Amino acid sequence: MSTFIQTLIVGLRLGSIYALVALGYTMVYGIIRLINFAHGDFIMVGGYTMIFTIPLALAMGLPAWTSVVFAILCCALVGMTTELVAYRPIRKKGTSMTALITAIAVSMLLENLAQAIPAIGPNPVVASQIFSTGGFSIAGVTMEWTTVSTIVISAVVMVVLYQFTQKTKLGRAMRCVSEDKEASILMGINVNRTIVLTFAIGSGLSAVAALMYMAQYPKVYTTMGMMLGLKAFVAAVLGGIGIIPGAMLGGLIIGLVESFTTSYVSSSMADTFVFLILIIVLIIKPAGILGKNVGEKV
Amino acid sequence: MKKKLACLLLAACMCLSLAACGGSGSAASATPAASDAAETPAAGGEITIGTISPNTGSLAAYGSAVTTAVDLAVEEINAAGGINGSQVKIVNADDQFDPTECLNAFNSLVSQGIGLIIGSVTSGCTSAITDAANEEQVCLLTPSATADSITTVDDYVFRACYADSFQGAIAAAYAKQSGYTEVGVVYCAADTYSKGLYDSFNTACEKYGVTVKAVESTASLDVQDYTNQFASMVKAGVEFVYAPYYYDVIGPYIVTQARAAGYKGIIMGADGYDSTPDYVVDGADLSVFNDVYWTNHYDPADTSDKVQSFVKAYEAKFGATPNAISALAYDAVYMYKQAIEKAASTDATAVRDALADTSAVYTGVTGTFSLDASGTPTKGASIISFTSEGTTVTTKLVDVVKELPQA
Amino acid sequence: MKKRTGKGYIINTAVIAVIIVAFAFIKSAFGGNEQFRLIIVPSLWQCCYLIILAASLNLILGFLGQLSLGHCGFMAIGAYAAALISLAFQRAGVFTEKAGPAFVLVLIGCILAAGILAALVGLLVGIPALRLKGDYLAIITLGFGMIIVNIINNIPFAGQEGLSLGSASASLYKNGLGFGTASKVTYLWVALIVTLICLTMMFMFIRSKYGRAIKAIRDDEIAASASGINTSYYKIFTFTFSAFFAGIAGALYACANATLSTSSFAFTNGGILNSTFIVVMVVLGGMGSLTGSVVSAIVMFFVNYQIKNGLWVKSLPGFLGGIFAYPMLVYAIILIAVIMFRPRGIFGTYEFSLLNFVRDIKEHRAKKALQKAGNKEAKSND
Amino acid sequence: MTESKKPVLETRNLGITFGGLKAVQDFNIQIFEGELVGLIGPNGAGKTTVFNMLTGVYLPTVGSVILNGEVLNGKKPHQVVSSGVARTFQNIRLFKQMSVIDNVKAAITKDIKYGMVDAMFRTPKFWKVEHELTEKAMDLLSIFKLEGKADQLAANLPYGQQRKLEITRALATDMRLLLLDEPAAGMNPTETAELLECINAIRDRFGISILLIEHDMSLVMNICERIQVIDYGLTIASGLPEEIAKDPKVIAAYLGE
Repeated sequence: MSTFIQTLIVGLRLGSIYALVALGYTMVYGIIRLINFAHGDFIMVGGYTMIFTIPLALAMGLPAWTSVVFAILCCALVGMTTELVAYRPIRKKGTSMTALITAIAVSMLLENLAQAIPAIGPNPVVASQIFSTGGFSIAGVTMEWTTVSTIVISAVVMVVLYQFTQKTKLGRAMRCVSEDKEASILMGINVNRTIVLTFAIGSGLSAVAALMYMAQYPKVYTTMGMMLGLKAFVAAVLGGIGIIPGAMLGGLIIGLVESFTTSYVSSSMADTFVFLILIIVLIIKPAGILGKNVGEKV
Repeated sequence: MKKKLACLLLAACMCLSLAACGGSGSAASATPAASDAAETPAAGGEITIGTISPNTGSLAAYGSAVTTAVDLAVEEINAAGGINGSQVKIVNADDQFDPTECLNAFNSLVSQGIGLIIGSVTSGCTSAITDAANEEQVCLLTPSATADSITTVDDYVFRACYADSFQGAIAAAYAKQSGYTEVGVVYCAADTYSKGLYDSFNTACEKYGVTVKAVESTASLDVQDYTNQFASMVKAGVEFVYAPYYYDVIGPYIVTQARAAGYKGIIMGADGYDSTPDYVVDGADLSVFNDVYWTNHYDPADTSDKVQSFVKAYEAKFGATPNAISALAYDAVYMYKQAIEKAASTDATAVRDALADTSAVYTGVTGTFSLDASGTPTKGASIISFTSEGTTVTTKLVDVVKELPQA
Repeated sequence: MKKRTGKGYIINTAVIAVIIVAFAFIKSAFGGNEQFRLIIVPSLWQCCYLIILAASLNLILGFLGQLSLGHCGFMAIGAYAAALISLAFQRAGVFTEKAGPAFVLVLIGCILAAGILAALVGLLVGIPALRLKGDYLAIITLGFGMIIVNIINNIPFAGQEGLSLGSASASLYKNGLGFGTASKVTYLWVALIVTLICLTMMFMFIRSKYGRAIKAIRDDEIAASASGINTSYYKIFTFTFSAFFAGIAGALYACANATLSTSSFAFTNGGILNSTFIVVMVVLGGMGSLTGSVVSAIVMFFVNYQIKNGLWVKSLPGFLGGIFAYPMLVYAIILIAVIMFRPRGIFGTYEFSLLNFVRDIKEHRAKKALQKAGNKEAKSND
Repeated sequence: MTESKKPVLETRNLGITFGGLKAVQDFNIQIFEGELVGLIGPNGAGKTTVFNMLTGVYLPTVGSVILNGEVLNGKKPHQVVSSGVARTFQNIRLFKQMSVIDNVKAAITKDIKYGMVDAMFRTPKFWKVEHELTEKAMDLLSIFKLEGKADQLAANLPYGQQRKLEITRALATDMRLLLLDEPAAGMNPTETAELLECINAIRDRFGISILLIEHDMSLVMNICERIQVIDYGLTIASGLPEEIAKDPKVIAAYLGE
């Protein structure tokens, strides 16, 4: 029984991180239908920003986690720059495939640019303690407060994002753009500005994800976003990409699948099962668990 | 049509310019190479040693460990008058931690007429070039590739470190000696180093009558959660777990998570644990690092002159404590020096014969040793433990094992 | 029309014959040369499998218009299959050393078997995967690529250690089909001919009803099915066909590298052999141009090789040298620039054809001659 | 047309629902050999949806499509084509990065009798079939006088010729029933007149039936033998052009009363 609970907790811990990252993916994909492969690398940017600013925050007498503010700013800036410099010009010219390849190129660029910066370099860095440890015990297994707060933050972010897209003016504009770009222009929506703001929000979220990730898995390195981003993306697709609650659901499922295969099936095949779940879901329900099947307009 | 022609022209230009670059590159490399090879080590001449290391890619840290230590050793040798009066020159090549690139780097060095090569760092890359070294009759001395199959009798491949089978067996022997009859293993299935150590540990356990009761693995080195694996160890009731991973996994992830999962026993590792104290979470409760043991090639805290002068010189030059790979690379340069002096020649075959002499004794930072028939040093392993009072982690030399105990 | 095809055969055959003769001559003349043995021949081997890999991915990416991010998975299957089969043959005593007709037969058999096995897996992957398209297909192929590598890692007789039990030995050097430097020179013809055959097959495929059908699917899948093209059949067929060549590239890789490690077939890694980078090659060369893929594979290999091993790079001034220390950074910037300015790649859909090349030259000469005559006339008129 | 003939295409109570919305209901139509039927209705009436159901793009929720006695429901679009129904699209869908002649050749799928082996080894059979294909394609292109542009990229054709190429491509499938979705959209009156003439010529030459969608009523009046009008997914009238022109329901639908 305790093994089961332990596995469940690990699954939730991983899943909540995946969910948080997946929310950013889904946000951007929902608006411009682009798998932003660089999203994982935004997490790396956020991670390094915090590594550099935590001492600053501590020096100012603030708790370590406040450095996330800098990270949010930095990530949003990187996200907006990426959109302005790389994605926008290509969206005008190319197909969705060239856009996807650009996203891969941006991801490569960020990873290697980080390595080329002397202060970062190829070596991993370990963050200092961000939250104090502690937790409560279920059936003899400790559930850490950090895990709980990650889940809570993911849920809050999910609700806020959902309300934001439903209720606010900018959110409505985002939904319009995702439905029909040309029509949005006609309705007086500044499409480019909306997309840039979406990127800012999505990338800012990746900084929050970076904070929660680092609180539990304190290693920061230049390629950290690759597998994390990939799994989070899988989570977003699994839940139904573009659908905000879907990202949360998908993230938790992926985390739980990973944890339970490690414990009960084969620890070295966990990734296989994660992708297998994705493949099975996509084949049964091509738009994801919460997604609606939309045929191409003829 | 115009566009097409323009395209073709552009491509042609690109190819031509590249060919020109390449041509000049290889031509430039060819001329000194040919003359180099023919040269006998007359006083005042130059001895060229090639090094292959992963300067870019995910193990770039090891690359810089090797290049810095080799630079230090060469600087010392040249300042002291060189080898047989000849100055030493280093030509470095990058293998990107990729076997294909490693072979390319090797071929490139050989084509420059270099017959003495130090490299590569990892077992995976080195095994891609061992047979090429034999075929080309080029001396290959790897500082740190520990896989058993790297060196064989009658070949051109040697190393400065001990092999996996020794390192794994030391750990198994230590388990037995400490009174554990049931042990567990957590290893990475996708990593040559980790898998190799697991295999040798497993074999040695059988020999020493220790039962490997639980085995868990991870699919890649990118895995960040090891809680379930150690929870299984707790469930299996083992109190000694062999976890051959690298420092960047041990420090931030494994030890903390293992303790959090309720595992209180011993965690044992290998030379990959080197530098762990630089990779722990500041501000966390570091007392979890007690009861973590590992085998290493040397201990930087060793008080012997040899070690201390190396550590001091390295710290003065690069501002960091040298890790075991640096120490091994440093020793590798001196092994070549001794062999060249003995052979009185830089000819690869002569140096090979000198290195193959099992009676030669090398005194290096990583101990005093001679090579066995296959070309692997017979030297002791330091068993080191981490100790922590809660806020910092320090290393402590537990034992130096000269040879494996009998079963 | 018919006359032109006949002419095309003659010209192509003649050129290939000339190249072979020239090559045989170069080999006999420079066979002992260090540069040739250690630099040129291994480079050619690597170019060969990169060319096949890039061209075969172009079938999916450029001609079928679907993004596959797991191409190296099929290559991995080819590499391990060829290696294991060759080892089995050696254990069975079919050949003892890397020479003689028996070995050549085994070698060719292994290459073929590698292709067929990869094609089979391609078929198995393609049937479910190709029900999806666009981003979903990209992510699902990526997933399959990872699963393939993960499974190989966990197969006891293959795995991370490069096929020998318990250690990372270069087992294919001594046994099986791994080639050392000398045998790479001896069997260079195998690599070249296999590459030539593969490229020819792909060209033939493109210039037939299959090529027309998949290009139609690329341009408009709905219109293609409304024109009577069985889209799912052609998609799966092309995917399988492409996986076949990726498998063959894998077999050549096993020959050229003699050690196998699954990290070489990952989604990304430090080197240039990974699923992402093959996509980069195809995009740079031109989506829809096999010529582009060939040129781009060669150029990319060459640039990467020069950056790693070229002495001129080390003599570059600080700043430039610093950039070249991170070649992947340079490639990423080039890739973004190319997509921005030439979204379909440098070559676009241009295909090099000897026949047209000769015709173009002739036309050009005729024009020049005409001009000359015109000039003369003008002069004589004065 | 005599009513004793068997219809080429017949639908029975065809209907489709999109998430509760009944896009088309109880759609019944009969098209006889050599007939040119018009399907008209205001924008959003469900005309294209009918086409999509007829060609297998959408699966009808209820009812059936019968072509020469064979039920087409559940067949994939390419299977519908091989049964003898071809179509064009409202917003032109050409294979833009392919040459004009390849656009046509790609659609000739029935006559290709060579396989992979022939393609790889360029057997005489391959060349024979390919030459026949080229000839046939050129022949078809000449109907709309496009043979001079055979080697151009389809994307580079002017708008009017793209429409014509799309019809040519549909003809290449060897169909018995041609569905044209607003073929005259975006054309000026002269081009339209020319196009309509061509449509008539095609019908006479190949002896096929044609179902034509158009929302401009005056245009169809001239060439269609029969007209069916739908609005909000329901058939509101069907009959001869003159009857339709007078039908109060049709007038109401068009004038929005």
